Parts: sequence; C-alpha cells; structure tokens
Amino acid sequence: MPIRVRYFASLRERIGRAEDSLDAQPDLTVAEVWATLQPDRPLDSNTLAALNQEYVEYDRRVSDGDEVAFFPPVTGG
Amino acid sequence: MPIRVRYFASLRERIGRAEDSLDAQPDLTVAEVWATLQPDRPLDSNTLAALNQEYVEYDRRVSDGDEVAFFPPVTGG
Amino acid sequence: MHIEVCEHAFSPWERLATFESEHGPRQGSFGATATFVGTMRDFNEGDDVVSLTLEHYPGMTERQLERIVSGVDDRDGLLEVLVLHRVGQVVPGDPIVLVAVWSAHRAAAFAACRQIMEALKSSAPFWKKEELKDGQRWVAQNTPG
Amino acid sequence: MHIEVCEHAFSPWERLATFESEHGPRQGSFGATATFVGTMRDFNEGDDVVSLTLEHYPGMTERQLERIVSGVDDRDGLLEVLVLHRVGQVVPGDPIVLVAVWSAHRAAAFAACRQIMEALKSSAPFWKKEELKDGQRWVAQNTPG
Repeated sequence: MPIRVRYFASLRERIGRAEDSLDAQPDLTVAEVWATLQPDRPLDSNTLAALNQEYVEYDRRVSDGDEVAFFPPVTGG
Repeated sequence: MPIRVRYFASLRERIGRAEDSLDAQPDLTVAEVWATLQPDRPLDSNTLAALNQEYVEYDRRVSDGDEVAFFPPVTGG
Repeated sequence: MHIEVCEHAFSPWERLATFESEHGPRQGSFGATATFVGTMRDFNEGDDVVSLTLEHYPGMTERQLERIVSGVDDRDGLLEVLVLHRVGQVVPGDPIVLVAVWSAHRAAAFAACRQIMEALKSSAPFWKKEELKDGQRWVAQNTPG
Repeated sequence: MHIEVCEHAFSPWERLATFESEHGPRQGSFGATATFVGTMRDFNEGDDVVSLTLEHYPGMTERQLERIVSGVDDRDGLLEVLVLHRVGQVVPGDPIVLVAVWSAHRAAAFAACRQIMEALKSSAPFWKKEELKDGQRWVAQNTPG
C-alpha cells in the first residue's frame, strides 16, 4: 500500500491539491517524503508534520500504508 | 443616633443575638465597642470587623450612627 | 457588571444564556467567556453533608462583590461580569456561586474569573453552616484556591 | 470525556445544560465547574472580519483533543470534561470552542480548563481563514494565552 500524503490549510492552497500518494522506499523519512513530492519547495521549518495523525519530527521513518500530513501552525480555539 | 452593632454566623449564635446598640463616646474604637458590649469575651484575632459595611482594623474610630459588624472568617463561594 | 444575591435555586446555564442575550456585550466584540460555577457537594472534610445554610450580610455582600469586580487587575480587558451567589438552604447539587467574565481575549477572561472567585472566597461576607447526619457545624474557613 | 467537532452553530449554554443533566458527574460529587467559550470576534489585528472558515484534520483532531484532555496535569482531580469545537463557516458572535471541566474542587477545575485551552490552541489541528471586506487571509499563528 502506498504512503498517503496530505496537505492542509494554506499549504494545501499553495500546493494546489489536498493529497499525494507515494510508494514507500526503505528508510524513507518524513523530510524525504516532502522533498520527493515537492522538489521545488524547501520544507519551511514552521511546517508541522504528522505521521498517522500524531505529531512527529521530520526525521521519523515512514512505512508502507502510513499517512503523512504537512500543515502550517494551527490556529483553532 | 446610637451605634448599631451586628454579629453574624457562629459569632451571632455564640453571643445569642444578632445585634446590639451602643451610644457613641469620643474616640471610641472598634475594639472598644467589642470590649464594652462583650466584657467577658476577649476579641478573637480571627474575628473580622466591618465599619459601615467595609472591612476595618480594630483600631478604627467609630462615630454616632455608624454600623459596626463582627463576624468569623467568611466561607462563601 | 451585574451582581445578585439569590434567595432561591438558580440554573447557571439558563441564567448565562438569558444574561448573555439580554445584557451581554455586543455580538462580535467578545472573543472569550470564562465561567466558574461552585456547586454544593455532599461531602466535606470526610463527612457526608445533608444540606447547607448560607448566611450573608445584606448590603455589605453587594458592596464587597462590586469592590471585588472593580478591583480586577486587568479591568480594562473586561467587557462584562456576572456574579450570582446563593443564600438560604442549599442541598447537594445546588449551584452556590456563578462568576462569568466576557472579554475580547482569553487571558483577561481566565485571569479575571479566577481572581474574582478567590477574592469572593476570602472576603465576601457569606458563611456556610453544614447539616450533617448527626448535627450541625459552621464551616471554619475556606481553603485557598 | 466527551469530544465533538461541530459542523453547525452550537449554543454553549444549552449544550452545557443538556450535557450536565445527561452525562455530568453525579449530583453532589462535583463542587466546581470551570468553562471557557471562544467566540468569533468581528475584528482581528486591526481589521474588520466578515466571516471565518475553520478547516481541520478529521481524525487527527479528535485524537489530539483526547490526548490533550488525557494529558492534563491533575487528571485525577477531574470528574468530567466536555470539549466542542466548531468547523466550517462561522460569523461574528458564533461560538467556536467550548471547554468545560467538572471537579470536586476549584483549583483543579480552573487549572485544567486553562491547560486544555492552551494546548488546544497550540496543537489541535484547526486552521482559520478570515474573510475581510477586501479579501481573504489565513490566520498565521495563535497568540500565546
């Protein structure tokens, strides 16, 4: 099963779509998922990353079937 | 007009009445109001005093027509 | 500012809904409402409590509550304050006190609600007498918040 | 613990009345209820705001809110927690968030309500887009409480 990659809010609008799909590779990290899918956009250090709906650092490893999400600082409440 | 002296809560029950009346004398203090009316009960330092419905120290002077109140620590809320 | 000593049971959520719609700040002006409701428990200091009688000092109570609300540190940050306090006989589950604060921002609302409650507990002239299964006792002192 | 993402406008005081009577802790067990309601203002950063669209991350939102409530420092002191958060299009005066905490004593209720709100603001995956008179903008970052 491929990795499901999701974008939210201003990031979703800038990228122009809500999600991507990516085949897993050995030892792939969250940062590498971004770099593979967004080669022309450096990963802004403000961008938050979640793996399977939990916050993670960019160096976390990603596996087949995982859900990775990237989004800007949250502004609820 | 005499001084109206009021007692509340456990103090009211211990004294056995809700109020007393006292004629003013020159330079009378709150502590002296108590001592005059309750000669057999030393003024417990926990007892709060109010003059005309504002908290005061025991050494505050009391005048004709004033309302003095004595009560235990408050327990509302 | 609206301050009220209630002789009868009140429902805090109904009172809040009514007060906000009738006397609340203009819609869109406030972003934060912090409330506190104090309710009678059926236990205190290890004992079962059957009921409570709340005595107060009419006149001084209202003056002290007004003084407490007026003395809030960040008074400028507040748009409206509601304080209700019950007197008379109260049974477990009955609301005793309601403090509600409306403000543009949350920090002022939280801080003022807390500050008003602490000041009310330490200086508003109310006294509780507890009825236990085997007698009555005056509550000696409020615990610090 | 009850957590809900609301697609439609809600009335916080009505929801509190209903929740407390249907799912609240046993009457007499709680002595303190602290609540916070966040409401849409018609101004932000010096500009008039016409409406707001709240986006969220379905699934992660609920997980994060549960994690926030479970992580409250004095979890033992809490009897019940209710968290409602609005998504979709919101107009000035509409409630956005409700946090309510029931506890035996007031210190735990105040502290938990505040802690949940701050954690929600900093980590629950919601995003606000403001519609101004002359365009739209994403809110960049929440201010600290």
